[in-house]
Amino acid sequence: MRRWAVVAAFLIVAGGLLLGGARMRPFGAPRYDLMDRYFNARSQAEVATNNVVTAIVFDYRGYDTLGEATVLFTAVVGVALILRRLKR
Amino acid sequence: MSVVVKTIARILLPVILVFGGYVILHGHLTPGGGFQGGAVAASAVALLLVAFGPGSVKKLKAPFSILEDLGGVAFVLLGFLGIGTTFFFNLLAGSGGLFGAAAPIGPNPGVLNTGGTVPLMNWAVGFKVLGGLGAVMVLFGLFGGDDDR
Amino acid sequence: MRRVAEWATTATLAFVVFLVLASFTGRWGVWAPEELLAGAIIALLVGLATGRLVWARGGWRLLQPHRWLLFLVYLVGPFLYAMTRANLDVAWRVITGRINPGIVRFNPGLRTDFGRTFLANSITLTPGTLTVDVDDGSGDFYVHWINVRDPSPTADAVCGPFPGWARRVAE
Amino acid sequence: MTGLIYAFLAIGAAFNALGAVALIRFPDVYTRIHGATKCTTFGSIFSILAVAVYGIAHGGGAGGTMAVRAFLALGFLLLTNPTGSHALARAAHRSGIKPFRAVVDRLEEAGHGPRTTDHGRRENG
Amino acid sequence: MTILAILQVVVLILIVAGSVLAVWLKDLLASVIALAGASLLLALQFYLLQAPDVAIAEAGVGAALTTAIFVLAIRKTQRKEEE
Amino acid sequence: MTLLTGHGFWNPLLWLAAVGGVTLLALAVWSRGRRDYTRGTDGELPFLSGEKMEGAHVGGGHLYWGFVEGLRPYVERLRALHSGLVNDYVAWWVVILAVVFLIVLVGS
Amino acid sequence: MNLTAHAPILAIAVPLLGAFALPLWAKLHRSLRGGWLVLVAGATAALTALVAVQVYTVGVQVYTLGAAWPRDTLTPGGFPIRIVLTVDALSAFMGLITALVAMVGFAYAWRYLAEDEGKTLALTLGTLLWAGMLGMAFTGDLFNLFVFLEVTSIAACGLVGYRTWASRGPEAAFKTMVMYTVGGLFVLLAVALLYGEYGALNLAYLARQITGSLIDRIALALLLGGLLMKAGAVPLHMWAPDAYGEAPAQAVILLVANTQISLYALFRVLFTLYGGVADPGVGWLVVALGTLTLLVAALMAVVQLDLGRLVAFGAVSQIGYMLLGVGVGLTAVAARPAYGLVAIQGGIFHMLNDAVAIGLLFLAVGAVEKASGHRNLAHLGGLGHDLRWTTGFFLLGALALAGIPPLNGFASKLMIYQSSFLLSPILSALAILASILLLAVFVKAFQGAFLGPRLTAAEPVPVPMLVAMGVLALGVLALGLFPELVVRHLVAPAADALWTGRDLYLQAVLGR
Amino acid sequence: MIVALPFAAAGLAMLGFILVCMVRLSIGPTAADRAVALDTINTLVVATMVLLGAAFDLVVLLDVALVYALLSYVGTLYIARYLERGLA
Amino acid sequence: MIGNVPFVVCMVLVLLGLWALLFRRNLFKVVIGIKIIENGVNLYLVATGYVHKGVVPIYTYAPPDAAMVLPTPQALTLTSIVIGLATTALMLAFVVVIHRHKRTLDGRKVTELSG
Repeated sequence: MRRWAVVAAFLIVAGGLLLGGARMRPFGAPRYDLMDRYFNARSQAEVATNNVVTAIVFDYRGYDTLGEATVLFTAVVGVALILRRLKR
Repeated sequence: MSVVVKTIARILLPVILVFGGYVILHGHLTPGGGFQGGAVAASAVALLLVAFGPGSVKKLKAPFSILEDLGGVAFVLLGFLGIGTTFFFNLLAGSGGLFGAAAPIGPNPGVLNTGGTVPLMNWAVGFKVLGGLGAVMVLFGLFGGDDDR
Repeated sequence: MRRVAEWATTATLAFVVFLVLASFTGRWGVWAPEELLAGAIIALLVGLATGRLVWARGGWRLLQPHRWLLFLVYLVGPFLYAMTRANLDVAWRVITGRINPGIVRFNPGLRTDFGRTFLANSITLTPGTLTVDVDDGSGDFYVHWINVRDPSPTADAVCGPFPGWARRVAE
Repeated sequence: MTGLIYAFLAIGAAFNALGAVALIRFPDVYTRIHGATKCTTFGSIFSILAVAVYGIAHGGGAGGTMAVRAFLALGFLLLTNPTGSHALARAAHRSGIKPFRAVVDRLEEAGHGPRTTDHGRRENG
Repeated sequence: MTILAILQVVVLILIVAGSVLAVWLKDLLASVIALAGASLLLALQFYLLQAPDVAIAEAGVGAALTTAIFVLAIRKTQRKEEE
Repeated sequence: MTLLTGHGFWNPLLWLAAVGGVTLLALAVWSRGRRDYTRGTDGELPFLSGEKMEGAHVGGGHLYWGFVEGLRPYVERLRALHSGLVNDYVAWWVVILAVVFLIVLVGS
Repeated sequence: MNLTAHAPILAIAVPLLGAFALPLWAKLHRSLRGGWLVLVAGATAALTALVAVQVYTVGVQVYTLGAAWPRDTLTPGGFPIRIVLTVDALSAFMGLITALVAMVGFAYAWRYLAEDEGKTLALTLGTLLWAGMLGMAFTGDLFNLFVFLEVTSIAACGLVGYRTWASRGPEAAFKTMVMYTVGGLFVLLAVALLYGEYGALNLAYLARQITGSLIDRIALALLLGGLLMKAGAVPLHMWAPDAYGEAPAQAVILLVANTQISLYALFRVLFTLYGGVADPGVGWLVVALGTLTLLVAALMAVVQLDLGRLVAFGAVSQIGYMLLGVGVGLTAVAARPAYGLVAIQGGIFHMLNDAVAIGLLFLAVGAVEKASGHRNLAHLGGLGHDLRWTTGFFLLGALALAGIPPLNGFASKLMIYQSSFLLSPILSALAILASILLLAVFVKAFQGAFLGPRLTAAEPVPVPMLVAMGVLALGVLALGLFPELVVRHLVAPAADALWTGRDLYLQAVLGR
Repeated sequence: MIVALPFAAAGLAMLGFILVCMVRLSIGPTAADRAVALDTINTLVVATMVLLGAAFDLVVLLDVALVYALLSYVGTLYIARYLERGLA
Repeated sequence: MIGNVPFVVCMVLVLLGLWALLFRRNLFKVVIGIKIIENGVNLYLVATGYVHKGVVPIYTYAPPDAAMVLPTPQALTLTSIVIGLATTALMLAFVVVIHRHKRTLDGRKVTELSG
């Protein structure tokens, strides 16, 4: 009984998500006029890197990368904390 | 593992590390960057662990965690470098000094000496990822027993 | 002294690998000077990090240049031939399904790690054979033979001229 | 040049197909490793050679880099593939998988056979 | 349908197949192997979508590290899924 | 010092003053009570089913037992939902997500 | 360098730097670690306060990372491409809460954590959690919000699993981690949807663009799902009692603050991002979830015998009050009657009150556990003889949380009761009922643990822990006795930022 | 953008072979069989990546193939070492 | 050309992972489900940035005058992959420690914290 309720809820969520996937902008024709045209056109001049992705990762969105590095650091500290050898 | 695997691991370890270094070094020119190169280099730790057993990586735990801390500190300090204007401002790009050459516009083979702080950040993140993922591998490998054949 | 040699050789080999990776990067030469500098630093670091491990079981004779030449000759000569034969062999067996497998033991009389590795990898890629295990002490090879003709074969019966090549190239 | 590329591609695809078929058709792990390793390595060699020839014909920095990269990938494959297969074969034997209709199994006789660990479970093969 | 579109669709199908296997198989090691395969093909899809940076990251992480951590964790715990 | 809350107000100091006044009043009433109560009699022991017990303590699990027992039918049903199973946690989340989807997509 | 202009980023970068360097200092010498931690925490708190002063006196602060000038939010094309930190009054208010909680937590942890090898790591995780919360509060970028959400998730779960010697800690941590990760991934999916639709990630820019199309609605649903999960609304709260019950006490108060930050992110999404297309259905959903939360959690607290878990359910029920208050505001946001603002003020004021009061309670429970070694109410009794201060603090926190008049919980609850009464009398009746239940629960716990004859031996509580609890107790008293000052100077601007400040927020980033 | 069609066709053929290997991955009676299938898929994916790199005529894409050729082997080794119960 | 098939497939992956989370009791399967959700989301992000006939957003040896695919989603996905790895590592550490205490991976037996 409960299982079927969960399945029903799952199906509703599935419907919503698939609808979202189907009603996106068409694959291959994204919105190009805002940030990305700027990045592709200007990153070589502004950041002097050939790789636009790296320019974004480390310059335009460097703060995200700081967050990413923090996540990794946090996870390593967490793993060290969890798998530490206990003295007791 | 058998002698074959160990020998091949001996040959491949420096190759993987050099390749990781290459990926980090050319992060602003070819696909790759700090994280990818660090992950590639950390795979060398995984290879070390699997080929030579947990005993071989026992001593690496402390160096890796220190490496990771240093990488993180270096990354934040590189962010602080631009604090004269804004945090994460790319102070070195186009300034003419180290990593300050301007990139030629348009398709080109790529010049290594470009990118401003981006290559430096690549290296900081690369060492950080190498240290962090290596430490994770070592911690997982060493957890629960020291038995090594 | 030995330590320094380990580091230096490893760093040099790493530098060679880097050079191959970074070829065609320069604008007017094959390698740009900053590439060479950065590559040297990376190779040095890698050499310092892995030098001891790489040479932990010897194998210094691999550095002799004529062995590299022999290796190339081996690659394009007997190896490629054996591989082609191996693939045709497998094709035939895939089509007919005619197999007569077993795991046999033989001792090619190789002593060094590199030699054994060389032979094992060659065996794996050549007709009807697959290295299953190598005994660390005696140097016995246990080979899965897809078409056992002799339960206790000699080295030559299983893998032809390869032990000799292995001795010449890697030992 | 184009003919060479086509020939290489055809050989490569054919042997890769053979590897995949061998994976399906052979009866046990060891023979599957035989087929898969040999054929896919050989097929990949020819595929990569085709790319290398294409790169060399292309010329210039990009083509040269392409050829060098292709040869490097080839070298790595030649180093890693047989080793991985060997490791898998050894692991299969140690986990207790008997060769299919084996005429002889010297490894089993030599006592390198499966050792039970603390979990004490054997492979269900 | 260009050949690129066909390639992309085939790889997508393979990814879904690998993921279904990863969920479906009872043997945890087999499940991890299927997950590694799915991650491999995911990298191929990134490659086809012209994202080599992401593909390298996924390759390094998915091929070596994630598999390694999963297998180590299985080794530290147990392999079969109890039912 | 008065916090206006739309239709009312709240001033803790005023409230404290009022409480102080009430306390004074209570003290005044208390001071006029019986003087013959002394310590050490049965009056200060806890009354547990008519038995005298030295050092008895009504533990946290027993305080207002009837109240808790009265709530128990409702609470037990809720407790059963807190099964501690990760899948159930996710299942509840999926149910709520479905409700949100219904409200957001269909509801308006 | 102009410190006030750079304060928003420094408030996040300094604790991150501190956390990265903390293990290094600890490897050098233990005293260096303490000094560094004090330095970093003090600097961060000061910077947060500086940001708050700026925001409350000047207005919304923006900081563009990597631009030539911090206020250069836009490129020549007229859209933001870089990450913009946008700090309005609500963000600053949340920052102040985290600063208070983190400082108290560090002071408490100083003697609370045993000096085995885990202490450095736990302190590092605490610093990272603080930095993550500040990052979530200050950011004006949707993807950045996700990144710092994950920072807080992972740091929080690492702290929850601190007690690896018992099986309950890792179990709670695993469950919490699963829920957090799934929630975070759905938030990321929503970000991907919004990015695919609008090609931008800036909150303010997206807020201008959003029209309420189908994709927008689906993204809203995903964001709601993910953030409600992290906020711990019933029935998504199941991880919360596990985590609160099992984490070390100094981490629990950070976890509570983390929950509130997730609520902040939820409010940011509902009011700022989707403020232009306000949907009463969502408002009613939030109200319903809030009511459910406060009732169910209070009922569940009644039967708990574990002191930590009991207080944890009390903490979950407080989330319900905040959701109720802001949900009432959300249903009223279209028509903008007066009670909507009061409800939001009540909800936001309750965040501060909850952080202080429940923090005090959790710290007291931690002190009890450390002093007596027990947490089960069946074994506890008469701790009041030995732990006089702790007893007082526990009583104070319990009464404040239950909303007994002169203490701080009452003022905010009164605002929520009144405004929800105007929306629907049943809501306020249920809210009051839950308060009464909580009072009963806490009186029971207090009587069982602290009163009666001396059943449990207890060691004295170290002074730093008492000081930490004392600070929070002073906060309870001060907030209770002078609610009007706090509401007028701190809470009302924060509520206005949600209620009418949306245009100011957008203008600060986008101009015009 | 596909420049060299024959390479793309060969890559598509490789994908077909991967599909065949996927069958072995799903039915393989033992874990070793599945691991062999994974190893084969690894090799085929490397070949596919190299071929498609030529098909797109982009050198930078070949780096991915290199990474895979180097690292896919590590995962196989882990599985093998687990199977022989040696991974302490 | 192929419509929105990639987006739909990504959503299918997400749902597949969610199914594993809902109906697989084994803790490892839960982690694997989360990995699959994460794969789906990452693929979705990259797919939003694809441009028909686009090439890699890297100027090194790029063909001239070709449209480049959007770089931002790739940068975001990179971050997301790291976060996924970190999450996986921590979750597996929890699983290992839980197994050390309980000697089981069955989620139904890891319910000490209930009620």
